[in-house]
Amino acid sequence: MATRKLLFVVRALPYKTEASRLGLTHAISSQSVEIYLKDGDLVEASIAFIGDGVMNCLKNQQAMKHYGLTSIEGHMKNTLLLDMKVMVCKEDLDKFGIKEDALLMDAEDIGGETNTQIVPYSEIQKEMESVDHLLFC
Amino acid sequence: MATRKLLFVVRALPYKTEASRLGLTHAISSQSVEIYLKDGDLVEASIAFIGDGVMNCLKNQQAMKHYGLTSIEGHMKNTLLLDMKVMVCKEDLDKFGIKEDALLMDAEDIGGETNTQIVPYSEIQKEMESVDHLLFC
Amino acid sequence: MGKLTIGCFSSLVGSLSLDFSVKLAEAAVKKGHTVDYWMSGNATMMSKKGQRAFKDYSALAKTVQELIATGKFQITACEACAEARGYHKEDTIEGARRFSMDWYLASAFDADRVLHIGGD
Amino acid sequence: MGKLTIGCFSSLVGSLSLDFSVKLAEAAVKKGHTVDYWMSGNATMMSKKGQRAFKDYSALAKTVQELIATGKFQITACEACAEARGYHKEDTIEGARRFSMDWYLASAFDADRVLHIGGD
Amino acid sequence: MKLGVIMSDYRTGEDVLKRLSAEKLGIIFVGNGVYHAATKEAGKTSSILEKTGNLYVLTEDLESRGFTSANLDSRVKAVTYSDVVDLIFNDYEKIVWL
Amino acid sequence: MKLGVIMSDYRTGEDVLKRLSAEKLGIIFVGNGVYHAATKEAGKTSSILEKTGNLYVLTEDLESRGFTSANLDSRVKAVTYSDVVDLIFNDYEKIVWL
Repeated sequence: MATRKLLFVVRALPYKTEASRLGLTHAISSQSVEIYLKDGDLVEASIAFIGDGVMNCLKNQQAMKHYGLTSIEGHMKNTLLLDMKVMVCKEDLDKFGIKEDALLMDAEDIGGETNTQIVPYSEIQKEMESVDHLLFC
Repeated sequence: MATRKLLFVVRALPYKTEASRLGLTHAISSQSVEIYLKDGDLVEASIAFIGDGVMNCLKNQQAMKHYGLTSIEGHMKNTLLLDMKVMVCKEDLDKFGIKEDALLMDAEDIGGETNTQIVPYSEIQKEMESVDHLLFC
Repeated sequence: MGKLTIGCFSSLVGSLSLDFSVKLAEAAVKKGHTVDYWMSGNATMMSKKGQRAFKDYSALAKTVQELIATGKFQITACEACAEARGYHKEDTIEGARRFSMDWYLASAFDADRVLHIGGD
Repeated sequence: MGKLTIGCFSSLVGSLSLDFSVKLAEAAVKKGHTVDYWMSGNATMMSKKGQRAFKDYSALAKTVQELIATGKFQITACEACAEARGYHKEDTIEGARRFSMDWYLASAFDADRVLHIGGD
Repeated sequence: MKLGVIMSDYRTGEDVLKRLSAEKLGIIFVGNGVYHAATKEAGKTSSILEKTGNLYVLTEDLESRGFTSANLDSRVKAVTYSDVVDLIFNDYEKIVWL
Repeated sequence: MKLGVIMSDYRTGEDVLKRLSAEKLGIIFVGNGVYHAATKEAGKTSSILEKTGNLYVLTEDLESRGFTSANLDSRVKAVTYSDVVDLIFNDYEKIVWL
């Protein structure tokens, strides 16, 4: 019985590449990983947005309307619905002048109970130290 | 009877993307474009390297040895062999401290008679103004 | 009405640069212009038949087919770029052609505007 | 000897990031390590059968086949990413498998090191 | 020359753009280029916005990223794909993608 | 933690790298990251080279781009793929690709 912790650190802007999208979908897939593992073994994924990556967290992304494409916001909602830990770097939000009300903070409308956490970089650093593997995207 | 002039402006570093490689191979293909055109019509391509793009012009690129991959230098040689105008921005070379002896300046070893031209940016600007279409890569 | 030649070189499936170029072509054709579209490098991915439409990916095949049907839109893939990626003639979406690179430069000859999406 | 899990996400055919990851896997296997290799996003291009080797493109298929033959290298493509690009089961290079994304995370479970090439 | 620049990125291309000179210069922000038009860093707007008076941003790309015209710098005009076609054919002779 | 960073680019990632902190930090320049180790701009070396004393560059990628070890900043050690494998397994616990 063991748990391995992975931290996906999203540093890329959304949409230009698939980096942030694939980071989120892979993090979400941690929920079904047990089929490959022994009973009681777990993989736990958390997500941190830093640098330009905080732009992924803006709400009201209209990618579906304009491009028929699931928005990154939609994936982020799913991570919250699944009670994954989602952190956004406070210093980077401040740098861009982004206020909390511009961010996707919860998935209440689809029944989620977990909230996005706006945290200082030092907490993300601590998370980096505590996990087993780091996956930057 | 008409001639259309295209200028390929290479601003990307080599290898990470195919941008500079494809810019050069497409420029070279101007040599066989007549099969699609009326007698006497021509497409003339020239090439300018600016910004980070000047890194494409370094000689002794060992991409074939290490990766089995034609070097950008090899493509540049072909453009000189075909007497295409190849310009490299002097200010950008100076910025990176790159001297002429580090650059692929000619294709003499394969019978080429045209040389790479190290020119101030203002000449590249003039070339931009004189051509019909600009293709940045 | 004019002619626009678009060369898309290295845009990714999954990025929106490829989407931009196709939507721009669509808007141009709607206004009565003609568009030549050249797929080179990784953009040849768009020429591959049988792409499954997921909501997580832009599905451009349908738009491309509709554009071809207008008669004002020609789309051609770089043959070598396609072969290098394992896309053979029989893998190509209907109505798209394959030529060598000089097709693109020939298209630029009588184009009023050329948009070369060369790097990203 | 250890286990290295490499996830390659969006590297381009034509860039050298994909080459880097394959050459690194090769070096690791030569030293007796085992490597799990996960292709996702555009990296699934490497799983496509029938890629023609040109000198202008890195031809990784041969190296991948040799690595598979060592028994110390497993390579798997993200099924959805492949389908979205029109690569079906029968298009996949020999010895490569296709799974959903959880395969990658399961591989990370008992990996000593994980190298996630997530963006470029 | 009349030069239209389609700016598709936020972190690259600025060095090249800054040196371009044209009798008439227009910049159309698309893709991740829209961040130049819709964000500030440490309170400062992108210096690209000072390059010319002809600044446009593609509404579809702005909205896809969670912005609205309320986020736009007042110097930038929101346009649609249809407008971009007109800009390309009517306002500029040469078009560059950065 | 002991953190190995594989730096693959020249124009992006620096902001992220600068903030990383680790008990032991190593940087391996590969791909277009090699320009950090082999070039100067306006006479200045890349500030990344001041981040740690453990600096490596992949010889294969250096040479593919037309450089030799003669171009290297003296603080950077040239390594092969085989060496990178050893660095990954022996010297660092977590590996990050930038």
